[in-house]
Amino acid sequence: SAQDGVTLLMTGPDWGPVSLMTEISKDFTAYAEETLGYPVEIQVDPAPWGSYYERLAAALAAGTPTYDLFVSDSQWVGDFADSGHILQLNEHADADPELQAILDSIHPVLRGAYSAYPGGTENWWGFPQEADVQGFIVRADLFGHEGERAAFEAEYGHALPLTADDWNSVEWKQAQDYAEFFTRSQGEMLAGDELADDFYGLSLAYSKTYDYGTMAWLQLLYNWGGAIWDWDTRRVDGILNSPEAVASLEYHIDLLKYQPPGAANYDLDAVNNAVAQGLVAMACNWIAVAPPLFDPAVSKVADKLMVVVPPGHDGKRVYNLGGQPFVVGSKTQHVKEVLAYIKWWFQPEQQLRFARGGGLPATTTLIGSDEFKALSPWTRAFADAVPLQQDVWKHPAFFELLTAQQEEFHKAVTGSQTAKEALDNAARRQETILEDWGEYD
Amino acid sequence: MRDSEDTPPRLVKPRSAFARMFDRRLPAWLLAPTGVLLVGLFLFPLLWSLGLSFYRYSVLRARDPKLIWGGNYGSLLGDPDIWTRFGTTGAFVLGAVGLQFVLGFGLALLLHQEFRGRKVVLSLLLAPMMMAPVAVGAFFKFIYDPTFGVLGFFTQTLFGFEVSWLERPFPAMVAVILADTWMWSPFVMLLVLSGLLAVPKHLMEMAQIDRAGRWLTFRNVVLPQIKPLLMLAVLLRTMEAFKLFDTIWVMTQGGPGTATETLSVALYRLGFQYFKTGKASALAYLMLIVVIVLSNSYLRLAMRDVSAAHEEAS
Amino acid sequence: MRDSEDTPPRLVKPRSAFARMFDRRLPAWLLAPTGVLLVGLFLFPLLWSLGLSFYRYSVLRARDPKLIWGGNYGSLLGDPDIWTRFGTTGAFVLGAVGLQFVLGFGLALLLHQEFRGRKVVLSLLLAPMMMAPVAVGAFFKFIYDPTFGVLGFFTQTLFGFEVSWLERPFPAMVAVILADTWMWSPFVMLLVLSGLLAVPKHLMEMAQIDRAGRWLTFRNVVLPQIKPLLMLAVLLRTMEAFKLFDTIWVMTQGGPGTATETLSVALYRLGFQYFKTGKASALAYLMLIVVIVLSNSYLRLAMRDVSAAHEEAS
Amino acid sequence: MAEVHLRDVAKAFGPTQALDGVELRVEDGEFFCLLGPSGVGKTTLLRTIAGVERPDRGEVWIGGRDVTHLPPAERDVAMVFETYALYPHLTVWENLAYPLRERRVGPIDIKRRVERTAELLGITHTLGRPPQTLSGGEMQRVAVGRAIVREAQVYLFDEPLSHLDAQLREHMRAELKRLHREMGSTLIYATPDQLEAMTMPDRVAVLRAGSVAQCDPPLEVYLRPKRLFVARYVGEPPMNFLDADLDASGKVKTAAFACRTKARDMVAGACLVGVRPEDLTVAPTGRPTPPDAVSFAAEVYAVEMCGDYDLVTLTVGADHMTAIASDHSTRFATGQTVNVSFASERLYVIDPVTERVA
Amino acid sequence: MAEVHLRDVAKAFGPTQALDGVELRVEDGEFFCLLGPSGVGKTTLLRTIAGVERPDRGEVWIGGRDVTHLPPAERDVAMVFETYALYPHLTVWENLAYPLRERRVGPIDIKRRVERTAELLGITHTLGRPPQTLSGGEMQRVAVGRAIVREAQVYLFDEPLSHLDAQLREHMRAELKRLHREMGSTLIYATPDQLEAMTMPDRVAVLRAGSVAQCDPPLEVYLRPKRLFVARYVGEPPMNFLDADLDASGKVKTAAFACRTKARDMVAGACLVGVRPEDLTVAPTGRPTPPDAVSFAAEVYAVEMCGDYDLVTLTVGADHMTAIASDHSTRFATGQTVNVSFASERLYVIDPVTERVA
Ligand SMILES: Nc1ncnc2c1ncn2[C@@H]1O[C@H](COP(=O)(O)OP(=O)(O)OP(=O)(O)O)[C@@H](O)[C@H]1O
Ligand SMILES: Nc1ncnc2c1ncn2[C@@H]1O[C@H](COP(=O)(O)OP(=O)(O)OP(=O)(O)O)[C@@H](O)[C@H]1O
Ligand SMILES: [Mg+2]
Ligand SMILES: [Mg+2]
Repeated sequence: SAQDGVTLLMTGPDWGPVSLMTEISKDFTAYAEETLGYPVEIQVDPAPWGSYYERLAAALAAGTPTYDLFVSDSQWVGDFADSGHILQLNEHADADPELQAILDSIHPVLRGAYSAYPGGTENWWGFPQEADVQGFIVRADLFGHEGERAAFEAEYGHALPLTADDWNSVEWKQAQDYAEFFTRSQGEMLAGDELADDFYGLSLAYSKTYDYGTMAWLQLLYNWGGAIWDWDTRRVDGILNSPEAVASLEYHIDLLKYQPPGAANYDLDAVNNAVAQGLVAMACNWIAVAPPLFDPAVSKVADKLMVVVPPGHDGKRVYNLGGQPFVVGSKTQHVKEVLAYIKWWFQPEQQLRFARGGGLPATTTLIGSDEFKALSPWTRAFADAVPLQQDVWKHPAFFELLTAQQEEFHKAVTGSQTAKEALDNAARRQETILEDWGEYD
Repeated sequence: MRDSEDTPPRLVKPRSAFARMFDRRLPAWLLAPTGVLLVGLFLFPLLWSLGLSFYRYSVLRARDPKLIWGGNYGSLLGDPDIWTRFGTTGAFVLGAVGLQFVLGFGLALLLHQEFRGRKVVLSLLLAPMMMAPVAVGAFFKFIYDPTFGVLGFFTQTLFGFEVSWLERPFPAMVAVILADTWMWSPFVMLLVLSGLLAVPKHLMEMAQIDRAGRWLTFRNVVLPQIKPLLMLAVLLRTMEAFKLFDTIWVMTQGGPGTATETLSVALYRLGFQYFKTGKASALAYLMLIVVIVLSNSYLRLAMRDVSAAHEEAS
Repeated sequence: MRDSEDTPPRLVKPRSAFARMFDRRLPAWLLAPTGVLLVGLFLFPLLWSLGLSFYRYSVLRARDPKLIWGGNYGSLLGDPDIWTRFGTTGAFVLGAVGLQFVLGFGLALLLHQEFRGRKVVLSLLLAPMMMAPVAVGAFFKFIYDPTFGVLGFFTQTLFGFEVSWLERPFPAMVAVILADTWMWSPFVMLLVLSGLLAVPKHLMEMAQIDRAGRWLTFRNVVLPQIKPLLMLAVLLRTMEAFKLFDTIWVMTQGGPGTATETLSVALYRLGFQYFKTGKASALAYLMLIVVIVLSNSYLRLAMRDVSAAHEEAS
Repeated sequence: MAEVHLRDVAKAFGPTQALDGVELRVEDGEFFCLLGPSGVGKTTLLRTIAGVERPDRGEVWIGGRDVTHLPPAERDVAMVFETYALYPHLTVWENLAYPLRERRVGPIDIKRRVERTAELLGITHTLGRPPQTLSGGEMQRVAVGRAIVREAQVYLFDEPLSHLDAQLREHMRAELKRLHREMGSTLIYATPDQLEAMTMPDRVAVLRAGSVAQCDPPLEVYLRPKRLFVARYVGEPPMNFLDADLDASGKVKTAAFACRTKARDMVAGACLVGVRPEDLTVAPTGRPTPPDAVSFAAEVYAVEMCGDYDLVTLTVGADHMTAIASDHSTRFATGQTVNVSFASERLYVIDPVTERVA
Repeated sequence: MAEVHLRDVAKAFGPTQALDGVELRVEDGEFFCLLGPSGVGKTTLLRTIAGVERPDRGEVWIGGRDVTHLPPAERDVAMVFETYALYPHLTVWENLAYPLRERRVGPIDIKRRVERTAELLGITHTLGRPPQTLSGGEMQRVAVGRAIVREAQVYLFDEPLSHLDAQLREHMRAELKRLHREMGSTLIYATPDQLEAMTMPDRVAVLRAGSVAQCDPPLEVYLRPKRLFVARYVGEPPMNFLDADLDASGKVKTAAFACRTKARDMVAGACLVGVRPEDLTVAPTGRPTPPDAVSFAAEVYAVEMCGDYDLVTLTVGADHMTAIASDHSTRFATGQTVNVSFASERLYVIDPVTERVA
């Protein structure tokens, strides 16, 4: 019976934010005992990001194990909502002002991305677990090295950015100069030392795994003025393969020349690894995975990094939205306990602990606070980027759309077709998929 | 011979139930139902999943299955991508099985010789096929890694350049084929070795006296003996290569681009990423048909040879 | 016979390069390096990954690998969970291989008879082993589903109750074993069938005239002939069962609890969930040692038998 | 009751008609021999009786039962295969015990029978060995042992002594006859060896191209062959044949001699006459010939010494004849003119068209 | 130059000493025969010469080369195996052509040779068939064909005619002799058959338990056996042996007769005397015996008719003796008392200890 205690089974990707949540949630047991009268334990069963969707979806399809709540990448919410695997929360929010207050406290951009489906409606399906955005991880030591700065300015006629504010106005044109400047061969000098290995200017994820490659490129697509589809008609052809989009992809692929060998298959870990090994001067990655880079046990350059917002283009600055909500499994027997947990989790103390530990919170007040911005090397960039985020599809067919996108993208990246061909093909395939889903009926 | 002093024959010890079971000639009407039942049990899941392939159905999206008959098959066969996957799969199967055949054969011939440490080498050579394919994929991915990989180090040291194995379509296919070859050549070797051990000694002696060259001896004495096992090895390897998933998935996820995207990868995507269960079943059955056609040709050849080879003495 | 009118022997047509290649006796100093190279190429990745198992290392974390010698092995062997996994794996392997042996044998005996439609049944029976293990896992998971599953429907209709196959430890193990059996019994059948076809006709005739019962004939005439192939089948199946991952993973993910958490599931968790690369390598090598020990015993038996069986005629 | 009766049995292997309408009745308890050159169908016939070969046509009856469609196990026959096949995975002991195993014979009896059989065949030293380590003759004896170790209604022996030496063969022939007498079973024995066919059986069937040319007691076959084929085939060295003319009174006339015969019911005209080498007496010219013997002069062409007799080849007109000279006291030289004589009743007259022997 | 020389060759299979110090010199171009009962080591000896069996001890020389450690291919021998093994996957034609294939013989020559050989052996009708469809005799002839189709320094034949009938055998013997003469190669022929061993070879080696008991021309072996074993083994029916006493003057005395011999250098005392059945003349009592023949009376125990001669078993005191009566004009009845005579030089005296024949 409930009095003996309840275990809430949860799953999420196997990475920092989830293990942090797991850690913090241990304290919920005692809180539950206090408020509900019996202990509630949160048991988390994580899976690697690369195969997380397959595992989660397979479990949902089979109905075993029954997850009471789980982390869902924001794009998946649509599919899970339509398939009835997750619980719509409006009823509970309506009945419980406390819940409604929590919803209201979330930054509107993030609420639209993580809680609402379909986008723009007030149908609530989840709460942010980890907010996320792409950031630029740069080697402050190199950018601040006097010799390098002088050399750069002499060669390129503009200065290397030094502060976060400087970076807020950097555009890709300039960033490319930095990348070129810092790409050096073994034996050359870098910041006064002779290089034992080749050194590279930049590292981005291009991997075919899951959405890694596409997500890194979307950043550029948006800044170049492109879009993934027409949000109203859901037409892809002519949008995804617009001249701007093609230009952005060509540019994106061109950047490979400043990156380590094998970069075409770099996933999030590989990008991080390149940074941690001191192999690159700049890298673009989800801020959520950045915290370990500041851990000397993991990173050779832990004390030499800073996280800034990624560059813009032609005066435009849009950032690619990441992050995940956690949602309530529709088969849960413990709605009460789950809701209690959510309310506990969104208490400011818990949110602050989460942020302190390296998590990225979603409440407007916390994000906006100066305390938060100064909390860790990456919080300032995050806070700056949040309002400028752009979401992707949340369509039930998203995995098919994504696979089409990823396959064509990766073909272009690995040189089997041009950027134009890639986007034409992707657009064609995505329209076929959407047609199959009855989008154009 | 009549044993005149014999006491009348008697049952000395009760024969075991097992012996009696085999002894009694089961009448056809008793044997047939057992057989039908047994076969039925094996066929049922097959037919059931075949049924699934005629529906539009997703295990993830709990809508009622809808009977669309050949719809899934039609849309699959109409999809040019599937044909490309067939091509990729064919290339992989041909390359991998061909290489395994050649290397397995070579290893078997080598290990058929007597030399010191032969048994140890044999055990070691069998190790790859005993490893989990996922682990093999991971190892090889690491070996091919341009930055940290061992292979890159070698080619760099020896030839002064690195091959970006997993970044270009052709080398990636080669890389995947090599990993599978590493894992499964010893399997071909094992079967060929069994065949080699079965070559009758007196035929080898005859060939020696005939002063038949290696090649003639091989073709006329050795090959006919090992042919059935060789065919079996090729058949099994073809079947396995056709459905190989883990190694490819871990190493390339079908990439770069779609260079190593085989049918089994496509099947995985359909079934476990898009959760189009009915369509995935249909693809599984299409693959099955291809493999059955392939293996039936093999099987017919192999079995004919086996029976021919052993009617030797009447 | 001296052919007195013979023109002096002459080379009538140039012999193919291939024939000459096999013909020429390769000197040992030429053959040996080729062999060593070939074997070396196969052993290198093995040894390299063995090396990995002596390090504390994770592909995810950028820390340099640290040589800890037997550290990984020590911590694995000291972990009672690993021993439980060994037990679970043993139970699975025994159950699955045993059942496959029995059913494969039975099917082979059945299909060795002549009957109408034999070839069709044979092809159909081979279908399961041609299917992707992931797909088989998915099918069976569905078959066992207590609510929608076909099996539940049957037991419900026939016996009035449902077995929650995947929710209780013992039934879950049985369920996983049955799925693997379904898939691989035909493999045993195929090899046994090849063996049956190789039984010399004249021996069967002798046994018939001797009025030897089925059991005697079977034991003394048939069994010695098919034994090598049977051993091979068991060996291969044991190896495969030992490392079976996909089917179990899809069906139960090692659950309920840890009831079907075999070593390969544990290996997957170590290597791909916890990314403890070094430790995973160590576990892979522990498994390898067990399989090598098992298979070596098998192999020795099988090969001895093969060579004995075929020295028949001198 | 185990007489074996074949009715119009035929068996073809592709284009080869191995058996071509064989009619044969082997009496219960008879020692019966199949004699014929290689490839004539002896093995096929035995295999058909055993039931391991199905005839294309005709019936096989054993002990009054039509067994044509019965499996070998239900025919109660024991057989020695020509290839002396043994179970390769069993020792010689086990090979011998095998036919007894399923007959509910007790282990003590099995042991006794196996050992007795082995002793009889002189293979006791091989009992513990696997068959592939035996010499040819040893293997063949084990194969024979496998048949005689057990009781059967009909024993079938396919050239069982071919790899044995003269003395062992002699011994085995005697043993087989003794066993046959003791058991009273029917025994059918195929051999290409005339000595065996002449000394052992009650009756012998001479086969020719898949059918029975003559079926009679051995001496009868030797003394009164009914067909040219039999006359030519039986007898070693073979019978001499000469072209002759037969007149209506039964008198034949060859280039060398003329003589009166009993062939009175034959069509007069060209015919063939035959006389066996051992029926010819060769003597130096001038020696007296027995009365009522036909005699003529011939020239010695060659003399071959064969141990206990000499084989003399003679030139008679344009033909050659062979004669056996077993009188060691007289030696002949090549080119010598000799006197050849034979008893006129030892002359065979053969119709060249029907190939019947008068 | 292809004489074959075996020096102290020994070979054991486990406890069985198959060859036990064989010394043998076969001259270049000789037709040589190995004669011996089953299991005596004939096959092992041939296999050792061919090189498919390695001797435990001793040397094999062929054509002046020590080939003990050379593989069969380098010895240039052709061999007919006792089991007449053929390549099961090739047709008879291909089986015959096989030994020629690697010898750079042109296809036209191959065709000619194969067809000629097949014709010679009477197996032309089987050329297109696989070996497993042949009859025993056909298979054996193909095996012989495989050896004679090609040229070799040394031909090894292991009981090559055992499955053939008398006439075919006769024919084959003649052919083998002719071939041997034409080719001038060395030919070694193992057989348990005395007739073959007596009629074909230049010399014959009688084997006993893995070593050579006597090695001489056939007639010599027959007429002058050097050992009791040879005397007993050669001759069909075998020699009669009687216990006797030898005195210093070389006179022997048995229960039935006494006679003077040339055995002067032997130790006086108990000995064995032997006389061949074919040297005994049996006559009704009262008939005159040749001068200087030893004669005695005996009782007829049994008479066996063997076609061209009668085998008469006689009771002589406590012993039995066999005699051959080839005179058809006289028939003997059981119990009849007859007069037996033989020429005294046809009596063999044997030392019972050394088993030497005087
Ligand atoms: N592989 C073997 N293992 C054990 N003993 C063997 C083997 N081969 C032959 N022998 C024994 O060696 C002895 C000689 O055998 P071999 O085959 O040379 O005889 P053989 O003279 O050819 O006899 P046969 O006339 O019967 O063919 C026999 O006693 C035989 O049992
Ligand atoms: N399986 C077969 N396929 C084709 N022809 C066959 C087969 N078996 C036998 N024959 C042919 O049938 C004929 C008779 O064969 P069979 O074996 O009965 O002869 P046989 O009298 O036993 O001869 P042998 O004395 O040589 O053993 C032969 O010409 C043989 O080639
Ligand atoms: Mg025959
Ligand atoms: Mg022999």
